[in-house]
Amino acid sequence: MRELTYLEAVREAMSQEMRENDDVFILGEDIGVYGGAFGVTRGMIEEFGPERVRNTPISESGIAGAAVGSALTGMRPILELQFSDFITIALDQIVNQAAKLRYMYGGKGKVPMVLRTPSGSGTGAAAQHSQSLEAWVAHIPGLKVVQPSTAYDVKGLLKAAIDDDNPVIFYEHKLLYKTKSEVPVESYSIPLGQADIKREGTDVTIVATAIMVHRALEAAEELEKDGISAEVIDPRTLVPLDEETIVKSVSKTGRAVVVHEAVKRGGYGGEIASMIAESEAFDYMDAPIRRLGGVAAPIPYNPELEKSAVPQVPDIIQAVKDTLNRA
Amino acid sequence: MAKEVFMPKLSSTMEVGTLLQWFKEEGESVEIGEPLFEIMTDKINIEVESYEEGTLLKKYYQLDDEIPVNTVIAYIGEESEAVPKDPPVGNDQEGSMEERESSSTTEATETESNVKESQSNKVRATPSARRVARENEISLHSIQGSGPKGRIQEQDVAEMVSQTETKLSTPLAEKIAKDKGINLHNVQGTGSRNKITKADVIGHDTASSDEPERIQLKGLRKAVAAKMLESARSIPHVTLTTDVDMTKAMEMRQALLPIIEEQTGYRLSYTEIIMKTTAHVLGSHPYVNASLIENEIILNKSVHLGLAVAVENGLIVPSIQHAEAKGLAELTVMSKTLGKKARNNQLTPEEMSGSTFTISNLGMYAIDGFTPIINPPETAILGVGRIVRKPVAIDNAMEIRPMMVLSLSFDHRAIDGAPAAAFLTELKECLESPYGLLV
Amino acid sequence: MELTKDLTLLPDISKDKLKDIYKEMWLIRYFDEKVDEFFAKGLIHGTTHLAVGQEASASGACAVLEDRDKITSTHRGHGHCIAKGADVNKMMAELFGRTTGYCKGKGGSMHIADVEKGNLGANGIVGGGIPLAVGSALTSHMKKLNYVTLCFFGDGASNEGSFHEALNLAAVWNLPVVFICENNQYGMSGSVKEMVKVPDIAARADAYGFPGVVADGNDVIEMMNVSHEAVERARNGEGPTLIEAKTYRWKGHSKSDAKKYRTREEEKEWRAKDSINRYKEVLIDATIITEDEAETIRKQAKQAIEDAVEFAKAGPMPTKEDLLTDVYA
Amino acid sequence: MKSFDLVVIGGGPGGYAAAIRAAKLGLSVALVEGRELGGTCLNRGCIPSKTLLKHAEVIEQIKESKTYGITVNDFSFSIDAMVNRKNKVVNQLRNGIKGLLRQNKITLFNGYGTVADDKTVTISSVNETQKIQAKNVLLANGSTPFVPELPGLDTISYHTSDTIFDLKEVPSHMVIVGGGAIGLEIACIFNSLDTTVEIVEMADRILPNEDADASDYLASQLEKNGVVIHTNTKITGFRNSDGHIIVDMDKQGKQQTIETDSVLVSVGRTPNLTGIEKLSVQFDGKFVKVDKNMGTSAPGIYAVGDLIGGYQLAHAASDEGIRAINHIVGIATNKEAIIPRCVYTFPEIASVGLSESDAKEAGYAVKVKKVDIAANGKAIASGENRGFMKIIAEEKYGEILGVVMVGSHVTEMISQGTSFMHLEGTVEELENMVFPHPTISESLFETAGAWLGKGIHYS
Repeated sequence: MRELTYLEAVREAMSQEMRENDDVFILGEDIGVYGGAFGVTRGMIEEFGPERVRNTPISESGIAGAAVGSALTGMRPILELQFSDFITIALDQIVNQAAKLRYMYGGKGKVPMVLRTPSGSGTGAAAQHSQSLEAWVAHIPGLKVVQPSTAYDVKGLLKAAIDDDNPVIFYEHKLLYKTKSEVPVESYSIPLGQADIKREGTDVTIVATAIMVHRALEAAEELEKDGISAEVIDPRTLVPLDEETIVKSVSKTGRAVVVHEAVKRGGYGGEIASMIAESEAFDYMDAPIRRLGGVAAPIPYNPELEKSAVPQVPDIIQAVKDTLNRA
Repeated sequence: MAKEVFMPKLSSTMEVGTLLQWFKEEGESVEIGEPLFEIMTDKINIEVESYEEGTLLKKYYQLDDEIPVNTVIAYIGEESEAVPKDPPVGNDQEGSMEERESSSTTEATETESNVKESQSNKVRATPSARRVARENEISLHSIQGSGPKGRIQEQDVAEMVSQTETKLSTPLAEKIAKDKGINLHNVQGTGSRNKITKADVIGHDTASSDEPERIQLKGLRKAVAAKMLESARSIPHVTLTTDVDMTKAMEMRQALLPIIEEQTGYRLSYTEIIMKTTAHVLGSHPYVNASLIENEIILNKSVHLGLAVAVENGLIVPSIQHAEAKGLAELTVMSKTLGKKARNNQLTPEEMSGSTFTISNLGMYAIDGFTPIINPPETAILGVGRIVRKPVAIDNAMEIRPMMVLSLSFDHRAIDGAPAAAFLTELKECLESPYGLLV
Repeated sequence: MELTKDLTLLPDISKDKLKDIYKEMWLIRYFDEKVDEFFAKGLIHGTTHLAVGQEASASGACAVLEDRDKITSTHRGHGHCIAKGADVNKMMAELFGRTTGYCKGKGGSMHIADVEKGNLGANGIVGGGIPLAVGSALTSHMKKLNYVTLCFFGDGASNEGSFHEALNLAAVWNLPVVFICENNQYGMSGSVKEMVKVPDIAARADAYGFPGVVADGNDVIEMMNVSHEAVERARNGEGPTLIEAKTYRWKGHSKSDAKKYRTREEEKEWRAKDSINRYKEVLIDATIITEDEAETIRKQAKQAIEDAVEFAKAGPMPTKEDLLTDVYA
Repeated sequence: MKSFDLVVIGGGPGGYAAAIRAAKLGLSVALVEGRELGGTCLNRGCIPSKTLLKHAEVIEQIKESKTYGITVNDFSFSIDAMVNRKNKVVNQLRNGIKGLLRQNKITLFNGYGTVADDKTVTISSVNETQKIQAKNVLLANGSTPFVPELPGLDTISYHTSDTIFDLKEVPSHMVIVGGGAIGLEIACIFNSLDTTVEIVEMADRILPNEDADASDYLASQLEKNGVVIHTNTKITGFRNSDGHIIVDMDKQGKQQTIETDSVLVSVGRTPNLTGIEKLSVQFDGKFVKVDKNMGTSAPGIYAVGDLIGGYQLAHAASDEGIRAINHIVGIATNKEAIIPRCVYTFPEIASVGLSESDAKEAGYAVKVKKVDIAANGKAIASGENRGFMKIIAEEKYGEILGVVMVGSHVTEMISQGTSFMHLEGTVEELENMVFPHPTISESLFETAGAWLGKGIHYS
């Protein structure tokens, strides 16, 4: 099968949807001829024109609100935020408007929009352009939160997100844009709320998100050399979370290591860990659940520091071994 | 500064000691090395000697109290020095460490065991381990955890389960267990390959149920029962008692103890002094050193002293032949070795037979006087109570003296009151002036 | 400001509609008065923001809308809601927290929406609805639906970033949206005099390149006139307009407002400019209604609110099962 | 002086089995035997009697051959030939034991051993006397027939089990004193050899220690075959009269006499204390007293077999011997042995565990089921459908307390009962087991089924 980069997969998903559905359009800063901060929409304005590939003023709040309003009135906007850090500016529209309108209105109206945004560190963009703030939005009822880790997943999940009648926050990891995997040409949908077992194993369950999926897989390879069989689960969507797959896996392995790039304190890993602890998997736990996350510091600029700020492969290996009580 | 007296930890398994006897009263002076109190541990009875000198200021515990090791049980210090009203708690552990800095090795093991103790109530185990234990009705307390800080993990329980699961059981054992609601995992099997048999289940049941345990009279217990019944039924018992002032005997013991210990390695106890005295006095009271067999009173020439020894399941009376001819050192060796042999079930028939007079010593308990039952065919038995300090009138003055009650039961068929009384009186006098033995 | 009495300036509005607007204004007045009463009695919980005194801006602006047109509203939105044709029964039921309310008892005073009637909802966030209106206008533009979105907000919201971002966006995209700033002189306790440097908020439109108009917010006819003009511009693809309706809220900001920040005299002064009575006089002068008729209409409105209360009380309470419905579509 | 870990006194089933086990467990072992290896069992007991019983059985079958449609016109037998065959059998087995001892490197001393308290053993044979040192001694001296002091017994010639198997002539009439297993087996032999047998038993029934049903059944069968049984009868004297022997007896107060030409005294056996007279071990009556590990009161000295009483059976002695060895080497023996008991009469009686009355006396809630062999297919086909099987079990758990079997081949089948008891199987398990058809053993299955109230042919 043909291989695409993650970035191309995102673009292809959007393009295919826009060809299918006139209600779908993109708005965002510099997404026109510039092609977006990371080049995701490059070439799209040529196909779809400036009406449907709407270059906006630098007005995160305004364009977020416009997206909500248009969604509420029948469009299916895709809002691209250049960096997920900027969601802070748009957050009122996301949290107070998009997430809640339907509920506040007693089930009337819907907000079928997707907020796509690159997140994560590793590019040297430092503190204001490298954060992973997915836990914030995951906290808000009414929003759905997606964190794809592969090109295949991102295409299918983005279609599902666009098709969804709810506001979906769609996190694309910057370092993943260049990664490749086999991606079908035709349009396909991966249901939101369906975790993917990226690797099967028996001794420990590693629940990893976004870029950490790849680091967990690499760690699992290494661990296998020590005779440790790690199962790697990519939840793919944080909201809704596929609790069943995780609980089942942990019930099988008896041990869980949860890895994400976001700061550990208050990170979504805490949610996953708590969910496991509260679930029937509890009775199968044979070690405390381990969480790996970023250090409680802004992402630093220096490349070595930047690396140290978030979990790396050896950290995952160590955590797994700790959990297994192996040196 | 008053010094604490601790309940010593005398073995690695000792957790509490039972206080049997105080040798000192509050206000009395104590020398270093002087026996201060006697305790019973899980293994032995032992006299504990003082590590301090001064005045015994305060005793916090009574006889028969069970006291955790390293607990402060008394203070020794300068007269009129203030000590806490209640036994100190908490920091005593630390204090005890300082007190006994001489033995660093015991210190280390103690620290370890203390750590274990403090954690012994709650088991560190993973949920999975707990579940597997629960499912298999295994107590986590019985499992050694292999995880960090001894955390019990599923594997640990699984191993235990597999160990217990390989336990076989007979169909009958299973039926009985099911009927009685006994989990076979908890039953120790004694059959081939540890197969659990009916007897194991029944035994477990009796051990663990609320039902009173019923033990058939058999073996030694049965023999003791028969003999006691026979004796009590057939012998008209009369018991005389007298108070003995043990001041001199105690002095003598203090004096002889190091000598005999040096010589024999055994510590002289009051039992031997009483034995020696009794053997001596019996020489001049042949009626008391007699045997009544059928219609014959046999006046024995030699004194073969029986010494009642409590053993598992009963009472054994080893005898020391020709006690009148033996010195205190020899008596000490014999009484200690015979006592040990009796408890280990190693007495030869000769060592168990032929006694002409028996001594039963309950002085290690809080017993003053009692009415011992004669060991037939003997005609008398001497019961020895504890030594306890009591006020006694000495020349119109009240004095505190270490007093001991002697109880003499005699067979009225063979002995009349007067000769028995004469014997006991002489025995009392002799114990009160024990140096007469030397004459 | 002179009262507009020249009905000939009006757009194509029938006499019956003018009468209806009169009744609607009473409905707005009595609805909020009743809500005030129930709050005072503790029969309604939470909080509420009353638009008593501001009936004209709501009724006047909405009078010129077609059914397909949309509005976005504010936390002080009962009037906009009624003006856009909402059923007072369902509104009252909502305030009573009943399942028969507009939001099944989940929204309450600040979130009443009537999406089918084009009311995209009240909004508890000051300035929160402005970008939404732009989005709605974007839909109209992109789907070529030719509806206009009328965006209500207050003087306070005009200081929010969302106001400026939305106005700029509407301007650059030339969207069919009419921004109506109901300047009732106070953002909560903050007097507009202290919070806005320019004398007229309407002037801010200049910065984004579209017209800004000042209107007498207590003059319903003037409101109809300026709104009509703005709506027509929007519908004709001429872009947004900002209308500043100068008005006054008679009541406090919310239930717990002691109104220490203003004077009795000022209130009295504004009460004298009561839009309903002034409109009645215009209607009588124009012989559209008689005094008696007006009184009848007033009483009908009053009764309608009483009926709404009965309707509200009769509605069932939501159950715990309803808690998790409608979180997601 | 030669020294051994273990010196065994006596080469009977108690002694030699223990010696071999001890040798297999690594002990150095000496075995001292003054007579023939194999002890009473092999030389003067079980094996001779079983050999002759087989002869008797053959005779019985010939006599009954008509019922199978077989006519044997004439037959005769030679007591000499029979005794010869018996001797051959005994010899063969004796040599077997000898071979086993050699194989296990057990030093065999021919001579009588005298044991001293210091565990030295002095062995005297005809030619020499030697002394060996033992760390442990196992006394397996065995027993000799007990001959009671009966008036006139010393005036007549009589047999005991020591002599009866070497008889030269078949007597025409025999009085057997004692209705125990030995007497009854010999009664069957001579009954088949056409001797008129009369049994005199003091108790109210023969085999007084066996289950009453079994002894009653056997009595009726014996009587049917012409054996006269006098129970509740005490012998008051023996007299010689005219080449015959007159036996005077008191049968429940009535004086009776029997005229006979041979007398067998089989009233029990008395321990053989040869060589241990000086030993300071404690006794329990006439038997050496032992603990559960077969230890006597003298440390390191063990005693087994007939010397210590209990079941005076070869297999009991062997089991005791092995227990003693286990104790010496430190293997714990936890379970009490369940000793089956076999009487090789016609029909045979085999039993294990408690009799019905003993079980009741022991306080069990006893439920008993007895099933006749009469309708058993294999038994009928073989013409062996005499007898019954009986299960004595505890009601609540179905614990099998005892099994009694009477009939042909039951001595071979009793081990099924023993197995269940040993492994603590219950009546349910027994009933769940599949028995082959047709076999006589099916009767045990039927009994279990009937006990449970779900028997197929019996209820």
